Amino acid sequence: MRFTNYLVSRIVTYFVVIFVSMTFVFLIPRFSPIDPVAALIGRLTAQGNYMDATALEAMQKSLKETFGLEGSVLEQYANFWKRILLGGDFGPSYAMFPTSVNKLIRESLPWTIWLLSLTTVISWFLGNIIGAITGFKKDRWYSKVLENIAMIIRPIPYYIVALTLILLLSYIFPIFPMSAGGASIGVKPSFNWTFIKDALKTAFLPALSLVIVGFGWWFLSMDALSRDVAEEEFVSFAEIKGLTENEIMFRYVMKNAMLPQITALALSMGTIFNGALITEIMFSYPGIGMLLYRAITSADFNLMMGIITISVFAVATACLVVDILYPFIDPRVRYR
Amino acid sequence: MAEKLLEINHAQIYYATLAGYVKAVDNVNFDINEGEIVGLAGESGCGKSTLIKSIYGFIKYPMKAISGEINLLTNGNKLNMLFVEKEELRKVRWKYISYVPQASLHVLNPVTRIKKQFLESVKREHNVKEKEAMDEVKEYLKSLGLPPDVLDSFPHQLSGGMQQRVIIAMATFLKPRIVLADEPTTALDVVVQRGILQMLRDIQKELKNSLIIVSHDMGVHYQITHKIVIMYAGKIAEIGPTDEIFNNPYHPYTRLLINSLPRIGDREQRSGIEGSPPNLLNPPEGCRFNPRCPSKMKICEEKIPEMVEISKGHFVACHLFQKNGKRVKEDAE
Amino acid sequence: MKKVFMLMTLLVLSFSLIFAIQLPAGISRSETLICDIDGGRVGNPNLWNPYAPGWRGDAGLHTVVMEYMWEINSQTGKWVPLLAEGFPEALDDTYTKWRIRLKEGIYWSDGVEFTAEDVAFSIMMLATHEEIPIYTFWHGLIKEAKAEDKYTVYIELKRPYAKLITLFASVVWGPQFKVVPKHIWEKVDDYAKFENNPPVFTGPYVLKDYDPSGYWFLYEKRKDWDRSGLGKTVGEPTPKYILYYTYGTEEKRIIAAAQHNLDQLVALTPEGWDALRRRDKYAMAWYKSFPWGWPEDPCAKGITFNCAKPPFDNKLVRWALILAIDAVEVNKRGFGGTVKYSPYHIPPLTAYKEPYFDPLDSWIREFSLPDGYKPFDPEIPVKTAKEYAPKYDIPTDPESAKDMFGYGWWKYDPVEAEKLLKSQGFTKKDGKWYLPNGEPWRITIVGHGAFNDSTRIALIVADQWRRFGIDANAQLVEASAFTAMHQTGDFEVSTGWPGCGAIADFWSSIGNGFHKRWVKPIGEVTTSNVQRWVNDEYSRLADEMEKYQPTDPKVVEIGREMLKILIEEQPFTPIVGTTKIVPVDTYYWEGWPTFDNQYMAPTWWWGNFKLILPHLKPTGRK
Amino acid sequence: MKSKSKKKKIVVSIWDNKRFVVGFTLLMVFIVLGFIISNFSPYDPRSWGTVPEELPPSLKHPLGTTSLGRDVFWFLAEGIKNSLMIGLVAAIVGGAVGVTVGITAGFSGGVIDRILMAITDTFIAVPSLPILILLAFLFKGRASIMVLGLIISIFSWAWPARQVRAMALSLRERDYISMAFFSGEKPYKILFFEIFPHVIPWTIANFINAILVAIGQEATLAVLGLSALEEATLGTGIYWAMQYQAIFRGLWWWIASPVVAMIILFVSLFLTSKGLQEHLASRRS
Repeated sequence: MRFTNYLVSRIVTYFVVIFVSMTFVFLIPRFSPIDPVAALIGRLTAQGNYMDATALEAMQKSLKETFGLEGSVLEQYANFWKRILLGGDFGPSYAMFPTSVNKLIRESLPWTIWLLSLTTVISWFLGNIIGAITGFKKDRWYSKVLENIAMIIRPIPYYIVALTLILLLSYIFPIFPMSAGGASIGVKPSFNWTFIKDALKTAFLPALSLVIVGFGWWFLSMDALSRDVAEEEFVSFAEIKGLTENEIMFRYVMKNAMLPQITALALSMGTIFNGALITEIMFSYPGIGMLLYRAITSADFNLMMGIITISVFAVATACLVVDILYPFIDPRVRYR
Repeated sequence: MAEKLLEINHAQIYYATLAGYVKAVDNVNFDINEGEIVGLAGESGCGKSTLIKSIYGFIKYPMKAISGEINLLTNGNKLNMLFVEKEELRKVRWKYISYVPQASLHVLNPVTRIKKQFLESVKREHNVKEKEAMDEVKEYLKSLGLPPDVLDSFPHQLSGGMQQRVIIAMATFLKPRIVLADEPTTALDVVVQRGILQMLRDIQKELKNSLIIVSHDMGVHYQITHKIVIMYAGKIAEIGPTDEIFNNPYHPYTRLLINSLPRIGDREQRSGIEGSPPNLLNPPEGCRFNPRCPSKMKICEEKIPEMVEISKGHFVACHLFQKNGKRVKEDAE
Repeated sequence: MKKVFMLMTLLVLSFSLIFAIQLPAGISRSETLICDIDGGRVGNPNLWNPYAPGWRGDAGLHTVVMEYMWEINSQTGKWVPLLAEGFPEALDDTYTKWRIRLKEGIYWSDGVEFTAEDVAFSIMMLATHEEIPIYTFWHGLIKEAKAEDKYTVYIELKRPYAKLITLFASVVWGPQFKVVPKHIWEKVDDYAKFENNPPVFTGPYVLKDYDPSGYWFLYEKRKDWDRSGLGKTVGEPTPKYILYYTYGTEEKRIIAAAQHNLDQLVALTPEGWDALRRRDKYAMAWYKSFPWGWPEDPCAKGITFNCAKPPFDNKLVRWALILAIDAVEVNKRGFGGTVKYSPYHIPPLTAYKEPYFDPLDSWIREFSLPDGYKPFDPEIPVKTAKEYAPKYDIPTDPESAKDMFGYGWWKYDPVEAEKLLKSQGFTKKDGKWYLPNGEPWRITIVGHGAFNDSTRIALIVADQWRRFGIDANAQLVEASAFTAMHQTGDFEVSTGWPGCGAIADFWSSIGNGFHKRWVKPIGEVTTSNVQRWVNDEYSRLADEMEKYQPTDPKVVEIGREMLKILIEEQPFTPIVGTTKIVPVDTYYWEGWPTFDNQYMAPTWWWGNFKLILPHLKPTGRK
Repeated sequence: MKSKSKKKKIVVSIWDNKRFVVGFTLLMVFIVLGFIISNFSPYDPRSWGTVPEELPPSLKHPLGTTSLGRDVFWFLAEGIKNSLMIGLVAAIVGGAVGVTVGITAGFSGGVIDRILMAITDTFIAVPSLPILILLAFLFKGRASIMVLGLIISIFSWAWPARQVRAMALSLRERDYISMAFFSGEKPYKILFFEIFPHVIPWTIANFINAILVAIGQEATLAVLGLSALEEATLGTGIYWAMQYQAIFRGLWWWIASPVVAMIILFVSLFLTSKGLQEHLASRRS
């Protein structure tokens, strides 16, 4: 009964959060000084596309019509919900008109998910295992060395890490030739070994950079958590019981220190849908982050809403899942 | 003659601090025999907890064994717990010697069921199937009067007293020769305390092993122990059979300790011992108790008193007493 | 120890190995030209419809696949008829009836012959179909277009329009009109949504393969390349394959070029070029040495005033602000001294020397402000030449300096600027300027965050004005906000670049563009004259200019008068021309246009890039 | 009870904590550099062309000069100040809002809790970068250091609020606090005297972490050209160096200075925070 009550009220909150978030995200760009029509005209004129003032004036009007931006903000808002609820359609992209937003997202999202879920999981595992070891055996030399390395890598701005990797592994020692896109020329996405091998190779550098940075983050937090847990009485008692160091580390320290990390992992899995903008820029990797950034710089409202909606859904769902599952993970927690 | 299970010879265990060594256990000697219940008594910070941890070989930085021996005598083998290999230590722990920590809600792993925590140690030693081990454990709990369904609980679902019982059950399941209990009842309420002590005594009777119990509460010692070791500032002040210590304490410190004990029919609050234990970084010269001693002599500030046997099995380290047990103090005054 | 030594050897070995780009089987690097994509990754690589608002031409579509009626040789400013034969012929004095002749023997890449039917169809498609949003203008202009015979198109307009050719001919990047094959397009329901994949056009290359993520596009030369407009007009384009590939950031493009995996780069910052030329001895830019870049980009960069916002509605205030700008410093810090000064409101192009700059030179030297002050400083180019002469060994005589750095610019004279401002009621206290109403003077300069020139000028000018005593700062915004803020007049000063032009007839850009009819109140959207500058005489001259064909000498005469008004009024102030540093890596291909071989401009990302292709020669390196 | 407590009584001084000493010393160096020494700059560090360009480090210019004619050392000093300011503003605002919202939600429960948590979750769910970019447009031009800190703090409070709420929920269960509630103690007194002390170690850690995150976020905004580019910050320092290809052109001092400064700043804050936490933890037990 308690669980049902909790579930119902938690799910209500979930939908409220999504609704409020999307309303917020819908309104902000419309009150910013950005305008999709102006952006498109700006792009055409900045390119030097020679267009006489009379033609520009005419174009402005007809584009507004084509983009469906004629009505009031309220009408557009109603329209937006109508389209989404009646078939999950985000409408056409403005900057890449007439391509539909759904199609653009469909093309980019798999790349993002595959790269980011892989690197998130890898760095989470590495960070947590190594962090648990160093946190538990904090006085060993390797713990100190690792902690110092992580402490130094962690604050380096990500793009410096990325650039260093490119310079080092693509230029000075060209082990991973520079490339752009998710696969080499002529290799088409499909489920065969050639493609997977190629995609792995192409994704290696961006993945490495993400793992380095992600590892630093997970490692430092796990290290700190494990240090705290290692001070707990039950860890001393485990030692008293005569368990081996490894048993204590995995069954006692890690199992306890891991709990907040599981929550954090669930949330980062949610934020995957934000993409990794700087990674995509630095490694020319296809993905949702760059798509979103382009959407903002070109005031592509529909595309922006499409991507942010997915991201809001993902993060809110991750939060929901964490809240519902947490009592199963941590027996001490009760629903409230 | 009961078998000797443990001998402590000149044990020196210090704490390393930036300011220097804290001499927590300084030159301590005594033996423990089979079937004995020994109490370690003294104020907070007298080194009794350090000593019992050292007996268990539980020596972690900044704790440091300096010299001496704490020999565990198992089947003719001698194992110096102060300087022992980790592996060796793991072999004797729980099997020959067990440790019951201070009762607290944080001793058991909060995210693992009791069952699993129980089995962890059992399986390792017995190398038996989980199911068989489980049955044995259930049987054992029943014999101790514990409901077997605690095994399926998480620690936070049990009361503090129940957790402590479970821990004692774990510690005694493998029938160790020595059980160490470090303040096993502190932080529990009086009724529960009595139950736990009863349980410890029952188990000891059953196993005929020795139990070493650390407590700052003289009442606990009175109830359960055969022999008491009174520690003060890292040194032993007095050792003796429990009733002798209570009826005929020699050391001024022991007397003060016993006097501070509430008795039935008391009207007024008993006073504690005046002053506070010394700083063990720089303990006082001579007898360490001298700054607080009501019967202080000149020699007390100059010479460390030696341990003398006053009657059979009753030792005291105080300048007031000579080997024959005659008080010297009257003469001096 | 031995292992370490082995490892070191391996590292050194791999250091010396240059990794070549991986091409699909059967395509060799030596017959492939690898080009940079101007706009980077293509969002929707399936879209090949040049009439969809979101189309992208810079990944090969308009450079090698499509062909325009007239391309432009941007070095000479002359049109090159590609699909057309000759120039449009006006059939009456009012410019309402026109005839266009086409070349014979051109075929679409699917083998169908290209004829007047296609052109007439394309024109009528634009003139009648509302769903093509960019071309609403054509509805009001075109009455009829029809094929008179197989190679002749007849066009009738609803109103007189002397500038007809500017709709059909490439002036800068590409023209509005792109001819499409009738036999394919007449079956299309919705032109705006049509993807046109694979694209069928008349150009010498066809699409072979492309990345579904939009990072690369591979084109193959048509077997019947001789039936393309280029083949008929210029000759055979050399590369068998052209690969458009975007490596991404400038750092990566530099590395790619240094590893000979990129033959041609669209634009580098002066610093990026500096980095590349130190690493790649095959890298080459327009000039062999300093100032390297191609200075003929058709838009001058500078600052723009919002003339509807006080105090910028006062031309003397504008002049004061201009005199507080040190153009030499702008050139040095912003561009490493590589750009030409641009005192006129058209870019400092070679093509403008003869019609405008030389005839106006004596006028501009004598030009004076109302108080008699002569602001022009012809010495500035020499000053810059002298600054860089020690480092790069360049001549410092006035003529060479003029070639490299333009005719001059306005004096850097804070004293005169102070005098002007004080005469307008401004006050200066403790080194800070106050408006006539006593408030401290704060200016925000809006810059375009994605365009280096615009960013740098905004930041440098803000810094200079701060030194002058105005609380100025720069706000960098993205494209979407930049244009919108201009359109609604939501800015004070910006680093927009309205001063564009490539042909002597600048009517379609700053001519009509600065007509007072476009001015709207602040808050309302206007697409042209965002400076909201109202000048009756200028508008009258613009109307006058509209009446003449672009090639008419009258156009230039009127143009000079218009420039004089702009200089006096300064609704916007170009500071420097745009120098594009568009290097090539000559490891695999040579024969590129350079300063010493000016057959074309290095405009790789314009439609006219195809005109360069027949001049390229393989070096034979594998 | 335990003789261990004896030892703890001796190590009361935080100065015995090596991590804290190292971290705090470095931090003080940075604070002195940023808030005191930077005021003695011989030139406006933001201004272009105040010194000769592209000079390697020398006695006169300890960290060299840039292509823009700025002195790296003085720019860095000013940058450290501004980056710390951004971090402080974001951490103070974010921390204060987060703790208040978290405690209020955790202790009031019911409708207030639901509403506050819905708002908090909204700020967690909305991706921050696009909104930060859009907000940067809204703050026309005057994206000063303060404004930048405030913008960043908009997204820095939500996560702490959730964590504080969780802590508050567990604290509420403790006997002495529910006792205080039932005995009619004023809520704010309970808040300040009973609850707040328990959140202090976490608050310190969170505060320092928030500073670090904000400084990092500013650097990310900077590389996208969305920071206050005219101000000297560690982020803009890197931005300009990248813009002018400092790495490729061998101007290592230009790019290395802000990066190394960032690392040291992080290390100093990290160690200070760790040291403080360890110290507090040892005092608690």
